[in-house]
Amino acid sequence: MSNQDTNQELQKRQTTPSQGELPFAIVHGEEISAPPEDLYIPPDALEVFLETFEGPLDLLLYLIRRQNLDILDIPIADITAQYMDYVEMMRNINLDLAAEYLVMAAMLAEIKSRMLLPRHEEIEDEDDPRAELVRRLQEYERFKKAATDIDELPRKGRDNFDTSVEVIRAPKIKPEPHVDLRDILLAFQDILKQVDMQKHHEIEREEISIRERMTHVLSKLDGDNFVEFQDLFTLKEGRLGVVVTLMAVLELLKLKVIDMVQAEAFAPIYLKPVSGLDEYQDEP
Amino acid sequence: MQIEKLQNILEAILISAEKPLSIEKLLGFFQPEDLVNRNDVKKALFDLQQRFTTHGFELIETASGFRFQTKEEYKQWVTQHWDEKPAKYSRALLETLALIVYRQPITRAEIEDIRGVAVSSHIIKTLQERDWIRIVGHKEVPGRPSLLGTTRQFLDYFNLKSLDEMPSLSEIQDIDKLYPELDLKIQEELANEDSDEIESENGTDDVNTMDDSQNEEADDKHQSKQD
Amino acid sequence: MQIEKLQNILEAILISAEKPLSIEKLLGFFQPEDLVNRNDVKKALFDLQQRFTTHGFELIETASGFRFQTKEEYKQWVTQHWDEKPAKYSRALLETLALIVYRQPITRAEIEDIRGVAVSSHIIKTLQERDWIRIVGHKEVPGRPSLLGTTRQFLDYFNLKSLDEMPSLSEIQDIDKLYPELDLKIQEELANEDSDEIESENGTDDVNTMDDSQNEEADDKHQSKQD
Repeated sequence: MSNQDTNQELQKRQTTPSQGELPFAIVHGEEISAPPEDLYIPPDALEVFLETFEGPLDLLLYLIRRQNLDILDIPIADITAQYMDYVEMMRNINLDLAAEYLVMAAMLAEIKSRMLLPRHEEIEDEDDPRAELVRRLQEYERFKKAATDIDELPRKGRDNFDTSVEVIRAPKIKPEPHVDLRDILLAFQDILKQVDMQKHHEIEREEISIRERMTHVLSKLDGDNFVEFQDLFTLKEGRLGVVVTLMAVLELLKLKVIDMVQAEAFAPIYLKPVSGLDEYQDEP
Repeated sequence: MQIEKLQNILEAILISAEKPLSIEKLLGFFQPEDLVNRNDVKKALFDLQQRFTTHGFELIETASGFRFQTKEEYKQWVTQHWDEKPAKYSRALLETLALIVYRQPITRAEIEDIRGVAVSSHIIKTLQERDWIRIVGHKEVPGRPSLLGTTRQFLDYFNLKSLDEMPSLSEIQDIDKLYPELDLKIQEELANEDSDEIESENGTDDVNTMDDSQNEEADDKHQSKQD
Repeated sequence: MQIEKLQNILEAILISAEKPLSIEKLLGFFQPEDLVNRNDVKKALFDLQQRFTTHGFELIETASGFRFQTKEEYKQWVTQHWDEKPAKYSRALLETLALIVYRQPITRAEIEDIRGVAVSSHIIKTLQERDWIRIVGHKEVPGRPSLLGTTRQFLDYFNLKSLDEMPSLSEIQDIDKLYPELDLKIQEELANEDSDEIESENGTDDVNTMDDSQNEEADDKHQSKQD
């Protein structure tokens, strides 16, 4: 679509202005058959130009600011006419015209018609028909400005850059998971519950000290050593300690984990792990 | 621990860090036997900031903590590390971001209302992927639309400690206050019969006259603002 | 160009560089109008090296050029950037450990029998590598399976003088009451006072409820640690 078509289209529209409208193209009493001055650009460029508007508010702001008009006191008829011309241009070059532009066109027409009504000065509270539009324009303009402000803030990757240095590292140590004593207790409690539900009292209350002593006894028997029965007892532990050790030894014997050897009556009693039996069979 | 040693350790940690580090995170680098407390770290960081004021890079504090970065005044040289130019953001994205920054929490519909156009999903997605905005809740209206707000990463990216450091929004003028003045002006003008020219220019009815006289006033106002 | 400015520019370039930069490469960052020559750069680099001798990182020259790097003496702190968060042990491992603690010496088959599922070799290996359990003997049954027991290191880790200090089974039943304070002495006292109640509680249907509250509490604790 050429510029000419656009002009014709504009012309056609201008010859039939609606009632009370000030046709923008009649300036100084003369009909102007061309689009506004800054639209004298090739259609391709025009498209790019029009696409730079972020919507009807942005376009309106542009029209107002271009003419150094006061946003609080917009000459609504002029601006409406100019706005309609731009919208028409967008349509003529087949620009995908967002519905918002048409909604705004309707709003402008409505304001304009209300402006035409005689103003009753005696009614004090009468709103300026433009008030809502002005409010929206101002509100939009604030954020348009804020967007520029944000863009001007120094930012990472454009104004400031991360540091990147060679790092001398220590050898990596993989940390071991932490366990609370509580975790073990809870785990055991769960087991107890499961067991309670299945087999009754397979695990009964048992003195853990005997269990520990069993391990202790076994660890003393660990390796190639024969251990004399008496060496397992520590007198410092007192009677209770001795009893615990004895019970641990008996339990181990019962479990066939250890074996007891006595060469003759009243000879020293030796203990050895069952696993070591074969190796020591030939010994006294 | 000696203050010089602490400073050097903090320097080494921060210069090799990939993210800003808070005082708490920095404290986590020390063992109890290092005998370093919060105040020591705070003081050392302050001294470090001073130490680098005359350097080519600086230690700054943003929302998530402290980080070293090159100074803006040397960007023309530093940028040459990379062939690509830094990303530029579209006006649509920046305006959407500005609304979320200053009006948070805000729904997408509210953003569209103020901007006067639909907000593309692409923009919201980009902002979310950059970790600049996030959904902070839902508005209790039909459809329960998401409420958007900014993140700490947004502040970090723009070198800000908090939203308070954002430039303030411009004021909105009240159109209603214009009335008395406006009426006076029109009467004056009519009395002075200055409007002849304008009327003949447009050759039409009162409405246009009024519009144009307002224009003149607007121009006056504008000039006086510039003075 | 002033030597201070040149130094700062070089600092900014080098601190943001991903690779070492030679003097030639550094010269490439400048425009003719910067009026910087090879000697200027050389001199500035030398001064920079001096400038950083007392810092937490230094400017060093390698075969391919100059680069900043953190100092060796601070590596123990710097390395912690890359510290992995310690993993958590699985429920299966903790149950296995609990059984070894309370039922030692115990064979793997016995553990499996009680837990009702196979015990993976991996779990036993992990516990052995941690030096918490070891093979204390062999049971004289077909296959002569290993008997597992806890070690001195296990007691040390949990600050126990002996396994006697582990809560008894009855105390375990009342574990809810004992926490959050895991003070064994308090446990003992409570256990003595409340032993009647424990038994009665044991028979109720509250098992699940109890479980949940414990889990929750455990989670809380875990979180607070991460903070």
